[in-house]
Amino acid sequence: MTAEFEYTPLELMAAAGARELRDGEIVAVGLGLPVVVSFLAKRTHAPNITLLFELGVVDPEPVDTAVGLADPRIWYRAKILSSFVDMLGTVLHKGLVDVGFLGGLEIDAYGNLNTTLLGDPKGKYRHFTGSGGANDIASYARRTITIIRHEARKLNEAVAFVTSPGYLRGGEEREAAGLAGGPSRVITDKAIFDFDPESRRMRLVSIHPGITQEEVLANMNFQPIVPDAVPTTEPPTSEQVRLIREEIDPDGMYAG
Amino acid sequence: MTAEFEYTPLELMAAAGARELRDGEIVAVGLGLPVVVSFLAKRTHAPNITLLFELGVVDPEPVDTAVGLADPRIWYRAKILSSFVDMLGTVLHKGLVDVGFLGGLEIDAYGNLNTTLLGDPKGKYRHFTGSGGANDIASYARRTITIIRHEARKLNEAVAFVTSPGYLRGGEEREAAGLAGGPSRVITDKAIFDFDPESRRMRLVSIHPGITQEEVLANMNFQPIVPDAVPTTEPPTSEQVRLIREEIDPDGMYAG
Amino acid sequence: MTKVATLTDAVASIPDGSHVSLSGFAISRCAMAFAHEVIRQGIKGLTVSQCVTAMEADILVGGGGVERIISGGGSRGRFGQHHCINRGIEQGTLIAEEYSSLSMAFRFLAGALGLPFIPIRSLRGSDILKRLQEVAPSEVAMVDDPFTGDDWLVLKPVVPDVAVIQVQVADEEGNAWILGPRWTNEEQLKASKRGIIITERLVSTDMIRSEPERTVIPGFRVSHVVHLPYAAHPTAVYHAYDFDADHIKHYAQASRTPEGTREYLDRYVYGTRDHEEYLELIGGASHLDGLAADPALGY
Amino acid sequence: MTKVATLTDAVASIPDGSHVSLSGFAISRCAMAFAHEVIRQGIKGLTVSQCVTAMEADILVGGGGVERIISGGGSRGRFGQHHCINRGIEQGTLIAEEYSSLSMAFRFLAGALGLPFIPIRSLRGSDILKRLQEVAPSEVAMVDDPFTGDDWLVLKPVVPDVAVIQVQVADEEGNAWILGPRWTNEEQLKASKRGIIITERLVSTDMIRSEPERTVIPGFRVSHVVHLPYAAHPTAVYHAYDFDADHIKHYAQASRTPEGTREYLDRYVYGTRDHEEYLELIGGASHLDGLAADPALGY
Repeated sequence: MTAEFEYTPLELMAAAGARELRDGEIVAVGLGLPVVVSFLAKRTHAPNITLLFELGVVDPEPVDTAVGLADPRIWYRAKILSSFVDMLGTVLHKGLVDVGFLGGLEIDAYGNLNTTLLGDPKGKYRHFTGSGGANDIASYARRTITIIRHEARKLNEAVAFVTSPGYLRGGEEREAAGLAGGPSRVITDKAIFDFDPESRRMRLVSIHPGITQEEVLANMNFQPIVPDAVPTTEPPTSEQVRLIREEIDPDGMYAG
Repeated sequence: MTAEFEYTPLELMAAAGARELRDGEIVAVGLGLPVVVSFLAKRTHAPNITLLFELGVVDPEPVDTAVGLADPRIWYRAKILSSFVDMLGTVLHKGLVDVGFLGGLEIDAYGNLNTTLLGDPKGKYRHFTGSGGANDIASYARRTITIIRHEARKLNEAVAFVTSPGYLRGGEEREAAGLAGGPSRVITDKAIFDFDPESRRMRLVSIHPGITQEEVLANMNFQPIVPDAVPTTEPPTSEQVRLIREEIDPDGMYAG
Repeated sequence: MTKVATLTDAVASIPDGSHVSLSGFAISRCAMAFAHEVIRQGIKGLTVSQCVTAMEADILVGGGGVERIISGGGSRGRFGQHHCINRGIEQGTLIAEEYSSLSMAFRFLAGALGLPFIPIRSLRGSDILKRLQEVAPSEVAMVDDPFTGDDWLVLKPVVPDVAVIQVQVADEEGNAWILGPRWTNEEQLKASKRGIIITERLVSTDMIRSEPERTVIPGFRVSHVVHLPYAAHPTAVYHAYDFDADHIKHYAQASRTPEGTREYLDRYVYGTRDHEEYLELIGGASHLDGLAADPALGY
Repeated sequence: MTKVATLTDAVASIPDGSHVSLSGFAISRCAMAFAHEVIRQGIKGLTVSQCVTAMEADILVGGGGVERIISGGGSRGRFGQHHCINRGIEQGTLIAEEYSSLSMAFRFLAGALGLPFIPIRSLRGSDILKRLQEVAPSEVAMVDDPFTGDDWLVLKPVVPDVAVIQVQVADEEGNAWILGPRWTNEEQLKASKRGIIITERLVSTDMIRSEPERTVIPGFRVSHVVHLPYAAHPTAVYHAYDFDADHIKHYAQASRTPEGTREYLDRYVYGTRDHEEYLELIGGASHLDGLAADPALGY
């Protein structure tokens, strides 16, 4: 099957993310591309997924593009407007979140994410956003999907600060720390990764159409596990692209 | 000062209870006479007391007599309708309840209350209501007031089952159990008691008009501390009686 | 996704031996029609939990299907004690784990939040705690506060198999509102593995979306939505109908003895095929109209 | 009892060195007018807590009155980072106790419920926890679950001196409603020793009594009620007014440097005597009318 129409890298990523969601799942969503991913899944193969936003918003139907979770545009026509304790306590901490979406300043070879600082935290450094709900979601969503730009400075052997734990330094370290679940997919604008079940090191799953394996590896500061044969990422369908452009993100704010 | 009008024992008890409440206090109320007591205080010297009902009701203004806390008649025109966690958790357990009202099958010489069973819990016995919020209120309201009928079977040296702890077996036992506050007054239809600050044994404070000390003691299964001079309980004022009969309990369901 | 189901099917989803958490409080919002159908279907060995015991728990015990009750105690207020529950406890046929209101509320809250344990200041020094240490030693423990060194009683969370919540308003997904005080219903539902909602009114999801601050029951926790008006009769549903005082007195009198209880069940539960027949038997529409709530008063 | 007060008096009730918990989340329901007045009155040495950092915390830090911030992190979303907070952390002039959203929510909840500690599964294995063990070693500990033997991280409750909550609707006693998601505002208020309510609309207590299920702020916890429309400008108040994107961008740009922050404060805070003068300065009624929320959309 070949895609005979134009699509952007973000549209490809959105479609790849949507394929990771199964109908009926409970999904913790952050703003940005995960919103497009989730609504795309909901409008295609997974009409019964439940979307949670950490501040206390369930299954909204936004008609305008929001600037953040604190923007009432993203709350429009929600089924529930409640609280952090309700979303992250009675759903996430209770163990009911199937999938959480994460992003960050950088991710490392074992899926640990940094949203807190760059530089040397003992010396000169720049401080950024910190955790919000990311650490919570990373700690016990059944699986997490990270969407991140494919740039070497964002893909490092070890992050400067573990805001949201992945598999820590690999092997059984995550379980030993008392954490459940764990990273399942990393989706960049060049490739998709999962994690080796033994070593828990990041592993190349597929490479996006038009990208070479050399481009993927040259833009990473660590060496992922590379299987002998790496398939090409399935492109979005024309219907997926239409939904994104016409209905989900008509202003192109998230996936433009 | 003499009262030149008729009043019932329950009206006297209601007035005596109301005198125990100070303006601005937060009061945990059960159904029955405590409702009359609290509204009487609120309409006279303590307009700013806050009334809490454990199931999640704050400051209602009932216009019809209720059969219990679960009767919507007692919720009418509440300022808050919420939950047990809200009332007993964020107010009582947080340490904000000044006064709690209690009642029971029997009370003992150290203010322990039984609302659970009569007879021998190891053998033949009758089971009754259990705790509800009574144990919680008894455990950490700053002070509790018990209203109980003055009958020997209800006033015992030790109760068959400690549902709601008073001073346990006296002295420092209550503090040693990790409990705050404690019983401050017991109001019967014959007398008012408090608790000796050292021994924590029940102590006669005043005897109601027309009742003799012999009648008080003859109808108790234990000997309270009796000071040399025991004053007569102050009777209700005519205005208090009018408020009870005309406005607070016109059907005479609670204080009739 | 619609979860609208018949009461029969919703009840049939509950296996023998389940732990069922019930929404009633004394004489309000009791899942009566649900309890009747459980008795008709002969479901056995149930554990029942609720913050304050209520009429649906009492009749379930009277029907013989309850093995254990976990509650903070309770009565029907001026309508007297729960005779079936008390008789079961006195005769040793019903295991009672008795707490206080707050300790039940905290146990449900801990269940809802996925907490492994929750500290509480209640129960210390009481015979309630002594008895729990005999009846349910695995549910209570002491822990040192790591910040102060004080010792604290901690309670285990309650995680029922299913919460059965009688509400005023729900949509077909199970998103629901509770009018009036919610006692511990929100915590019970969120502590449970799933929920069954019995609703007086079935509304559109658009209606739910119009006041989303009121949605205390999330549809994604619900397996069945049963639309069944007057399902709480003879107990009250705020802003729907008042309690039926005469019928409650009738039950109170009947349930004083095992024989009376049996006669009541024969007539009102086994003697009716379903809730519709029950409503006809207790007087039908004209009787129910007399119970309808005054819109201003809510009862 | 009326607690209606001027903003000046409400702010003057806060001593230097207080712990103030703030209601904002990024760019919504931030207590901006309150923060401005704190800066005008020169209150110093504050500890500020909030679940997700927001604009009123950032400007308070920019104003120099904040010594310590306790939060789950945060930014202004597409309007960028909180520059004053981040600069303070980077330069070591601001002590930051950084948690996650849920760990802050649980700390406020524990404070609200009078719990001595609360167990949580978050933070384990992260550098957030490592840093907290350096910055705030007295706030985190490990406890063995007495029921399973598992080890659990426990957090200490947060008990602020005062919560400052920006709401849409309150009465003169401080009973208040929050429209839209409440993030952790209810827990913050109930954890605190007292509350200051800043309200867009002041309504009668009869109105509060008409929908008592909505009262999430109990008046008996509140010391001051300040009726001050547009008190959250330039941030959004759901169902009242939208955020002022241009003004937020202006602040975002100004706050990139200490000099720019100083200029912003000189013009908008020190340069105005009170909130009324501030509103005139940013464009007065005609500008504010353009921000008024669409009743159907809420923004």
